Amino acid sequence: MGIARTMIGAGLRVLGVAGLATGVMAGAANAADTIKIGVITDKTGNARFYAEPVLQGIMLATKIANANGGVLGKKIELLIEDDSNKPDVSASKAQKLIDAGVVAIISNSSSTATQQAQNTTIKTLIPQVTHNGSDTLTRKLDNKCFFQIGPLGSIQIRTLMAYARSKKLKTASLVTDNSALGQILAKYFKIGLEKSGVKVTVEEVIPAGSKSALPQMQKVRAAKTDAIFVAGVLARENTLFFRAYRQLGLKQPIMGSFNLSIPTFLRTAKGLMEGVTFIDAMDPAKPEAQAFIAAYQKEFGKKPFSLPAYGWDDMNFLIQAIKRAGSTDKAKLCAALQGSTGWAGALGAKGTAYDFSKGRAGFNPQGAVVRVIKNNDHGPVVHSGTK
Amino acid sequence: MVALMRWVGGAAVLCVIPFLLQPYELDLYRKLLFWVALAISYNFLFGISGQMALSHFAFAGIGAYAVVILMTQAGLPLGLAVVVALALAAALALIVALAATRLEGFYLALATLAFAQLLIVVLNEGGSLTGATGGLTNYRLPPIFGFVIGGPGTAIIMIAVLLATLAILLRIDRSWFGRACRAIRDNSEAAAAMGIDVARTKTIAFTTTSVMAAAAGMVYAFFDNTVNPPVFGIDNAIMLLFMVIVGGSGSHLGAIIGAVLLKLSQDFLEPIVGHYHALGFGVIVVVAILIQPKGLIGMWDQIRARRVAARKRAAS
Amino acid sequence: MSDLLELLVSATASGCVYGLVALAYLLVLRPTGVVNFASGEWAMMGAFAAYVLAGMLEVPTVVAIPGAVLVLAVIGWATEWFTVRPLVERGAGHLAPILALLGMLVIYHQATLLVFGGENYPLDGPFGFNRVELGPFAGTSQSFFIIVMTAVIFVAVWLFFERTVWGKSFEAVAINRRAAALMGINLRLVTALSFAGGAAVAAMAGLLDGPRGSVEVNAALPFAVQGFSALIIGGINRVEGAILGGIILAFAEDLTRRYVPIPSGLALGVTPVLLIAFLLVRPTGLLRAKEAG
Amino acid sequence: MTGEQPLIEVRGLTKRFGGLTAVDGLDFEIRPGEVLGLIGPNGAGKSTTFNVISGTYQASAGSMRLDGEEILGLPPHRIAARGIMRTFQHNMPFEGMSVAENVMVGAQTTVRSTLGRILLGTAAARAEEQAIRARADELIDFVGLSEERDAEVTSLSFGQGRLLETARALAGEPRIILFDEPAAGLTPSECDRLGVIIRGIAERGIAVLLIEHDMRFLLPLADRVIVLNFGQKIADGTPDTIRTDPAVVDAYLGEAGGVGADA
Repeated sequence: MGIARTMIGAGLRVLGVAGLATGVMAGAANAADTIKIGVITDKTGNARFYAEPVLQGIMLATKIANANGGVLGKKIELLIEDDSNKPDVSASKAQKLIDAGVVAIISNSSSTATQQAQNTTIKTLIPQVTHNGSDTLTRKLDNKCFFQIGPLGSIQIRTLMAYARSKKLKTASLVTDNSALGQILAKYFKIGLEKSGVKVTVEEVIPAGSKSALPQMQKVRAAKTDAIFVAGVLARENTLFFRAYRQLGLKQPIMGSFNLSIPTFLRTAKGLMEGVTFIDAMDPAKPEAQAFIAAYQKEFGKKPFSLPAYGWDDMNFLIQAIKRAGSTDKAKLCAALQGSTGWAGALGAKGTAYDFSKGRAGFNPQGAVVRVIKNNDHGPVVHSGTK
Repeated sequence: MVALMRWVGGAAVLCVIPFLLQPYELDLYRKLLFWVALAISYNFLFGISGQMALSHFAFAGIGAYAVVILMTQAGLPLGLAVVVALALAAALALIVALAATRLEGFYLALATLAFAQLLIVVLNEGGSLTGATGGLTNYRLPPIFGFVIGGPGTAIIMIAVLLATLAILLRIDRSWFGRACRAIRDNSEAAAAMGIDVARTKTIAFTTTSVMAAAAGMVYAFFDNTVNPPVFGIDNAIMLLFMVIVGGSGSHLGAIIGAVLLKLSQDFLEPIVGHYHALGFGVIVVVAILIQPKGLIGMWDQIRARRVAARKRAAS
Repeated sequence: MSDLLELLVSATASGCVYGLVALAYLLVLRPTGVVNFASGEWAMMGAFAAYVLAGMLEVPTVVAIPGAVLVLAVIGWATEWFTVRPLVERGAGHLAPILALLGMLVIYHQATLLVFGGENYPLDGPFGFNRVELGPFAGTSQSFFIIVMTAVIFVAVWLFFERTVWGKSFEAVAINRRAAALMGINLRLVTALSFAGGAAVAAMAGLLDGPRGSVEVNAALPFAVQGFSALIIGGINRVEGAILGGIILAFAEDLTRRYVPIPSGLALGVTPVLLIAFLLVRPTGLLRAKEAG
Repeated sequence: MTGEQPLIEVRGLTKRFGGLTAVDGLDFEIRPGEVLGLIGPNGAGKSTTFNVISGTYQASAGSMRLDGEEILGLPPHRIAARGIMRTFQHNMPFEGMSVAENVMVGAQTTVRSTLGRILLGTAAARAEEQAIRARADELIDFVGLSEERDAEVTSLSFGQGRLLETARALAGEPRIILFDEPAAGLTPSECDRLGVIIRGIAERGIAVLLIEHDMRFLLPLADRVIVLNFGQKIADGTPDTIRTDPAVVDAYLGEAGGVGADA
């Protein structure tokens, strides 16, 4: 019975995506009449498990925009390229999309791949948008037309700290894995914690392929810190973390990055995460988020988690800027994207909007929310913003 | 003289191509050249010298990181950075070779695999020196003799490295050294009985080809002006091995064909058949090994030999 | 002290998983001389087979475990039949089967990825993860389950090689293929059984480890690396070497992470460093082959 | 011939494996152009002697002097470099190469050009390569493999393989060649041909050490024969004296029943 259900489910998913794809591709009959937007995604590499749901959101937003008559009287045509999360391939694919005449590129792969692709887009200053949360993406390279809409690691930790302030933390343990994003998030978590006067007494890495996290978690237990911060990305290794946490009978509060919002955890670490607080970029109470949720539910017949919302915002961010620019000229689009301050997407806390006035990472610092796992589901928002 | 003309002609053709290509094609072209250069030197190491090392990409990474770190962090001028980086790669290769060439067959594969893994750990943990997991970026190739090198320029530098690699390896392959390497590959006991110093020959082959990989890696570092650990990991090392096997291990032309075919299939087939491409890739490798252990070049030779035989029969 | 004892239980369980993968390598390596890097894929596929049976078809664990093992045994058998046997019979060089199996590794990996995607799947252990205390030793019931199952497998394999005529014929093939064939031993059958057995043991490693983290395609490469590292440390000639190597490797990793004051990312270097050290200093591993005859 | 200085002088050569003494205090010498046979029943220590001389095994004790210089214990490639080349009992060709290339590998010890000179493509290096090729061609003709010059070695018959090994060993311009049971597995006509070739080698002034089982092949060919039994030398003399030596007949030839009679 179970297998039949799963197979049918898988079949429906495939059909759903295929349907979306035809919806997106339809109207692309005359290529000159479309606005081409490139997507570099990971379909076959190790970032695939979160890139695929995000891609769903990108496609959904495109479909709806096209159904509403498109942009500037033209349909949007998505050109999707797979980089397998390989940085060198990602850079090549960026060039391929530029050659194909895209007006902008959405990077939906790891931060390492996105960074290497940036070295290609910087040459032509074609607009590039990502929801990746790595703080270094807009800092290492001075790419004037690179925009980041996801919550940065530094915002995540500030939000968590604001939430934790009532708990009066003095010390904290920091656990992550050896993935690139996990490492970068951990770095900004540490900076953020120390800025708030919390001492990070234990820093542990659970490397990919570990069989147990017990040695690391024993050190965490021995340090008796007031809280445990989790910056890891990998589902398997994070499950090991939760197992060891339970086995050692730890009681400290766990505060996680937005990676814990990946629904996989609700299955692999089922029942182990009750009461865990994590950063989410989506507040279901926000009207823009509700619009997204409704659209998603209509398309797929179920409630979305936050991941597709990232893709939804990536695309809608571009669409509104193209509309305001009134043109697909890259310099004008670039300026319009820069001037998107005040535009509200599905991401971000209720009442917040993107803000690009201070930099190219536009996620409103007050936009991240803290949610709690309840009944093995993403529970209510318990805190929002950094205050 | 004719041979020299042929080289010059070949180089000219290769160097004209980048100016005819669209930027994306150009990017593929120089990355393809990078793979071909690595495949040529790896073929000498694996196909001719018989050493199944999995450290070749690691040495490309050592070259790439070394030249960038020396240039941007030690502040060396490009020329000096290249020389020091090559020396560094040679020293490391020699150390690995002295230890690892004593090992046979899969033991060598395991030891070099462990070395490659260790390098990734070091790169990931290297802090600001290596840029950790994010790698190093935001540097540029400085002007060479006053010329600012752009996309086609980096392709031409890659061509120079590739042709130098090929020329050097062809020359030593057609000498007593190449014969010694092949002899060791085929039967190291008999090779020793013929007066070949097995350990020394293997060490020279390993060090030389690893330095060549480092040289190719240095040029690669300026393609996207980024170096990061994933590119130099085990996936690509195995890909390189497959290129040489599919093309025809032991044959320079085979290595080139294998590299071109597998790299292009990755770039052109994948968008069409999606993930089935990777699966088909495994099937091709297995079938190649099962049907013709000398790869595509072996198949070609077989067909040619049959034709010649048929013609002889027809004539007589 | 109680920390250490608890850690040792967990590390022993990890070492058992490594040891099983090492045994999977060894079962194939002994009679054929082939290092099968696809052993890690077998372990990963074993976990997926268990997930399909227990998680999707909701078959009881007592059936799901042997079922998954059987599936992999068949896969192992088939692998030998159509990639290794033709090469051996053609008299191809000793590297050819290793390379063919590397190709099979890609096929296994990509095929599993196509079917299951890059997702992580939960696998339930038969006894869950309750904390169990045995005297001073504490651990999860899954850890103890891993240790008991591994002990049973190793004792069974050891008895097979030491006490049965069949096992002796495997040993004879390992020592000298040509002589064994002359003695009337069916080389083909021995080789096919080695692959089937290797895949079955690898499957056990995968499905015993699966419940701890989760089941995913990316688990294959770590299995492969940990398994051959354990094999080299313990020695490639003896069944006992595989489990010894596995436990030494797991202890070295876990004790380093727990007690050595280096950044925990650097502790990742423990496995390659140990591997290189053993390859250079003692390539035969800790346990040497028993004198032939 | 007897007046010449010995090329190689072996004294007290001993090889023990654990408790077993395979070769026990063996003394002998070979002169240039001499064909020396080494015979004995199975397990007498012939092959062990061979492997110790060629450097494959380390000797337990003893000395081996070439032109008065101690060379026992050198690794195989250094032994070869001194002009001591060998063939293998089971042919060991380099399977990935043609017949001509196999023979050219044998010339390894004669190489003088460094890798640097090869890279520069100096005239001397090119001339040397030409010379090696010419010499290989000459040797291929000498052993009678001209037809197979460019063939893959895997296509050769066993007997042709033996001839290839001989040519390969000669390419190193050896002062002595060690043959390990060269007649084993050959047809009678191939044996005759090999016998002629070995004679021809000796006539070039190269010493030949033959380990052989086949008396019909060895006795007419050898100038002198050493007989081993249980690792010890029990006889040393011309083929004629060996044939009638009671100790030899007792230990070895007796059972074969007049092996030498028809020689």
